[in-house]
Amino acid sequence: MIFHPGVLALVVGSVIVLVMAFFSVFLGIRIIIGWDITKSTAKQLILERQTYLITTIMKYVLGFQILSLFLFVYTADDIHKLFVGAMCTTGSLNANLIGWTVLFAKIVIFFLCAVWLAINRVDEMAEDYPLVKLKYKYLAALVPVIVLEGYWQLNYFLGLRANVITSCCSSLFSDEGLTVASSLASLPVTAAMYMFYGAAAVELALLSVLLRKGSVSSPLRYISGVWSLVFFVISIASIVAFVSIYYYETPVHHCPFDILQKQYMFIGYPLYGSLFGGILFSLGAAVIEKFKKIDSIRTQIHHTQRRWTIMSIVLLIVFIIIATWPVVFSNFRAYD
Amino acid sequence: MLKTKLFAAFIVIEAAALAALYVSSVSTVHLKEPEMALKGSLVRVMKLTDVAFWTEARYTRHPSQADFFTAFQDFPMSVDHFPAGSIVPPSQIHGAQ
Amino acid sequence: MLRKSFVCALLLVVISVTVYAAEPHKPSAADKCAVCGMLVTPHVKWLSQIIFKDGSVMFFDGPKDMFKFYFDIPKFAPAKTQADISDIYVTEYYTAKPVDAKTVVFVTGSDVMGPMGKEFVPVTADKVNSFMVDHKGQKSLKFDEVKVADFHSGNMDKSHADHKH
Amino acid sequence: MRGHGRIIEYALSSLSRRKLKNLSVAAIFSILIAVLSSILFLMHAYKTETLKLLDSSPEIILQNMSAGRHELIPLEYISTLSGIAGVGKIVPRYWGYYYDSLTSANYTLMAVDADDASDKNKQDVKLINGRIPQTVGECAIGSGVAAIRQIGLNDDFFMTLGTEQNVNLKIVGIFTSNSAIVTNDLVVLTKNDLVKFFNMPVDKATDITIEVNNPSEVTTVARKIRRAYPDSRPILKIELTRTYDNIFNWRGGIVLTMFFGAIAAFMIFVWDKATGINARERQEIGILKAIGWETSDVLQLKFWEGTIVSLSSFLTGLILAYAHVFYFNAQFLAPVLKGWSVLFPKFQPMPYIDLYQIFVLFFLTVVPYVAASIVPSWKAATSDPDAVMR
Amino acid sequence: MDAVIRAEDVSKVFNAGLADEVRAVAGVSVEIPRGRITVLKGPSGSGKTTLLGLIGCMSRPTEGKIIVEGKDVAKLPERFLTNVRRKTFGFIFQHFNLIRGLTVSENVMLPLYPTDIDSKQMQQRMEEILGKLDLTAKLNVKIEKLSGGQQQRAAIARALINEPAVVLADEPTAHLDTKLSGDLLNIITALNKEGKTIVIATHDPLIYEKPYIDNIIEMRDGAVKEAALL
Repeated sequence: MIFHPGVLALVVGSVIVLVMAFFSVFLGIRIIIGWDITKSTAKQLILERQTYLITTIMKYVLGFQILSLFLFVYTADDIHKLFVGAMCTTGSLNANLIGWTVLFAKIVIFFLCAVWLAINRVDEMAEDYPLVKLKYKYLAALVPVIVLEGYWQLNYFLGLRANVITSCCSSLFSDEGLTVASSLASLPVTAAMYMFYGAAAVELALLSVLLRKGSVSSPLRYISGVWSLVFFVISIASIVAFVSIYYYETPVHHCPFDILQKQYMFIGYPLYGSLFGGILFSLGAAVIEKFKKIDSIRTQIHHTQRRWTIMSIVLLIVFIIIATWPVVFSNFRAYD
Repeated sequence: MLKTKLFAAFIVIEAAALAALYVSSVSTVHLKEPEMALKGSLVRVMKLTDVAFWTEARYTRHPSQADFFTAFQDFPMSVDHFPAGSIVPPSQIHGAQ
Repeated sequence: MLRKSFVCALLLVVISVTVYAAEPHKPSAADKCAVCGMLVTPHVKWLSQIIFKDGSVMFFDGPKDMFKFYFDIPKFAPAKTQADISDIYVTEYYTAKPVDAKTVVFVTGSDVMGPMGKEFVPVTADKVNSFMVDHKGQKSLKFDEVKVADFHSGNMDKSHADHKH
Repeated sequence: MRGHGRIIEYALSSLSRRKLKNLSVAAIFSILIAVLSSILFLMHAYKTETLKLLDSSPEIILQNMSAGRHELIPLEYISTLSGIAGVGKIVPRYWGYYYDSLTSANYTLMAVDADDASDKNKQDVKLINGRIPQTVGECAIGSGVAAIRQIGLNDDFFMTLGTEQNVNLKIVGIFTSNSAIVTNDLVVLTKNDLVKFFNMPVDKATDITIEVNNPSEVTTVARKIRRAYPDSRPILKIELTRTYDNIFNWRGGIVLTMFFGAIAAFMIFVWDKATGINARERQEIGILKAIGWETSDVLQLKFWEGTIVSLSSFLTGLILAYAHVFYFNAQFLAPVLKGWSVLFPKFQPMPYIDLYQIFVLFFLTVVPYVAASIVPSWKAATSDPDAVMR
Repeated sequence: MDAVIRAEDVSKVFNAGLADEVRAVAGVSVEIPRGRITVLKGPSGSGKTTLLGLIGCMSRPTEGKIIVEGKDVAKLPERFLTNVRRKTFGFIFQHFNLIRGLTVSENVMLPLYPTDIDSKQMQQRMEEILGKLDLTAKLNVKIEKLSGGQQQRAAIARALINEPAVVLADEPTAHLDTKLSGDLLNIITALNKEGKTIVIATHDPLIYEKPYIDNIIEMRDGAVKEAALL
């Protein structure tokens, strides 16, 4: 266990999130059982009011989750010096088996919470709350993931052993062969570039077609949703493979986190911000497609989808520009 | 919107004060770089390897060079071991010869 | 004592006059590798440089890039040729000090990574054996023995897998 | 979106109508944040300065081990060590501890070798009033030692371990107090005095420092030393700094944990304050709902109330903490840090600030605060709009 | 007849299923004609305030339908009910229900705070209404500094700020003397002339005996005893 203020903050944060999530699921299950929109009983009124509480809690959970994602990355960066051979955040995450799992879990939870809020938003647009049971079932399914993430995170921190000086001899020898690898396996630069720009073109094309088609519902929505996830993975792989090295101007440093730091002008924030935002909006637009068959929210969904698709296109274009900028303008050459 | 403006002003002042403190900290660090360099050279030429924060026992003065496993290092009841015993002080018997 | 240093100084003058040896330059924070564009100051332990007879200097972030430049000067500096070079310095591995590239041996295939991955590690001749053992070196080459082919041998493959061409 | 500004305005006036309650919450919250951030600021400043300074310490310190315990190291090792490729200067160190029963303090005794050419540049040390001792019978002391013994330049300094082992030294130098972080408890004397005082054998030193020209070669050198002398313990600089990094994190973590009770108590206090809204407040929310505010509008109002309190407390707390740590030398925290050290260095910490610390603080204070106020806000927001008509 | 609001067989039960179950309104059907002044008359406890709350979308009926501008709102979730309420109704409460510590102008603008309306426009509306009600001089005075009559007028101003089609008043004269009650009625009739539909719940004869009151619904024990459209 590394006893570090950042670690403490993360553990405290995940306990808070867990308590809130459990509480909202508890309320959610009561709503699933007792909900009847056609009745005006006092009980129904109480349930209706509890939906506000759950929505509020979920918004905070999402907010905390985003903060905790950042805090996790920062903390991993702050403690990398404690491990032999760890040169940056990547090294800390490699320091034991579940470092990366925790990070991925945090990202997955971020998307899941955001999708829940998207569904919730659509649901609240209709006077008959058509999705109420569905969204609380989804919520109940979300909680195990949050529990798992908290458990993994705790295990990750408990499993960390700083390579400090020990009594009989220095750590160097007791740890031989256990050194932390700092680099990530990465794709070859050229291949990654083709893949990235190809995938980006497909993504943008899909979104523009959907924007053009307007209110026509189409299986293309689902395809674009799935493709967004594919594009997300490709984008992350590309950041590791070539965007990072052009920003660092070093062909061997693939760390996807260092770009969040001051010496790179904090460029990582707009880079990841636009990517996550863009993917989120296109994913959200795809998820709510399914609910178009419900009459009371159809037109609302059309408007929402249109807005989100535009947001998604704008954000993804920003992302692609930021990712491409150093490739075009830096005088660094990866190799010729 | 008077209250909002007052509050915004308050926050802005506080934020500005913090920013000023931050700037002053950065500039102090910058100004004291020569002093730090002197300290660094002191450490280098005197071959110092530890800081003098905790001097109550030999295992705390040079944590990097202590043998922690020694039984009853300096005081049999030194339960809070490292880096300094902030909770239980050594008994007076130990202190007075 | 005085006499001895006087002789030394005289010798130094004589040497510098005869071979026009220029002192190795110190890179500034803005100096970049002439081959790959990386800043060189973060990697001073690998710094290599080519000094031309007109006094200009090219910095590299490792002997590998220096050789790339050396073998393909028309590509990187069309106005110059190998004949214009006055001195080549590399940073010796064990002393971390600049030495004349002609006086050291370059070891390939070792587990010592430079800023650009696998490197031609410059080691003084007497330390080569020790280096080969400690760092699993494969080949040791004098300056004149380094060939373009060495970039493409299996020793350097990592950099190829990683970077675009 | 336009509504937000007006809801903030209303939140402010609603807060100001209950000045006493809200100011007390904000004050307690500010103090709590100030305490926590003082801890983090101080730890970070100490840590950064320590790590920066130790960066100048030798690459390798070689200790001799005997039966698992630290032993004096034979000087004959040096010739073998200098044969290892990549090794630079090798210098033996002579040092030890002296418990001064007069002041109940531990001093660290350290030798300079006036005859050794490699020790010559010790005379160039700048952060000292006076000079480094040059001949037998002289010493230089840290400012902490000078203060606790109430002695100054040219005074006599007497240490004894019994009738045979004692020295009487003349103080020729006192390290300046801004170097106290490394020199506070030092007594620097000549090698001959130290060897005589501790009755050390002439062919041994306390340990040996080794410089390595190329940092990437340090591990290989250490491994070779280990092979040559299996009972030796090479301590690398990187391990030293790593250990210190961990010590300060650990220390900060422990103190934070100790204060976590305070955070929890405060959150309960907040919960209680927020749940127990009085009749007038309930009436107000009822009116708001009756005249057309929706539940989510009231939730927004509550959100802004919480944000206003926590944001202003957070900023105030940070300012207080900064002033406390960097202008008032962390006076309130020193006892916690000090433990039972008699000689605690008095110096102005260098104001190293890391924005990461502030982010951690935010997570430790504002996040629990916000979480604690969700349910009470919701309770208030869902009161019946027609309640005001009954 | 053009009815703004139609209540059909509306019941409201408090504490349903408990020992202290109260049927405040039981099977009431009423119509509120557009552009008229309607009075809900009856002794205290007759259910008129509850009925006023129901037709004003303050709460939902336990049973029955309430049709506001052609839309049944009886089953609407609170979120949408509030939306209907803030677009359609202005309320004048028995106890004024002004928020102490706020100025007159703030109190009046309060209903518009959470809406999307432009702040300037809001300010403009407030000044206009307060001008009409002769309160311009008191704009920045704390509400508790005002006299009873002024407070009543401020409460009316607040009810009008969202430009409602229907103004609902619950015992508006309960805390006013005869002269002030007269002033209030003058204001109300003036509003009526501007085309606003007005519903007053009261047991004050000073109101329902006025000749221009043209629709009186008399309630007793939660039911309509007599409805007379004059």
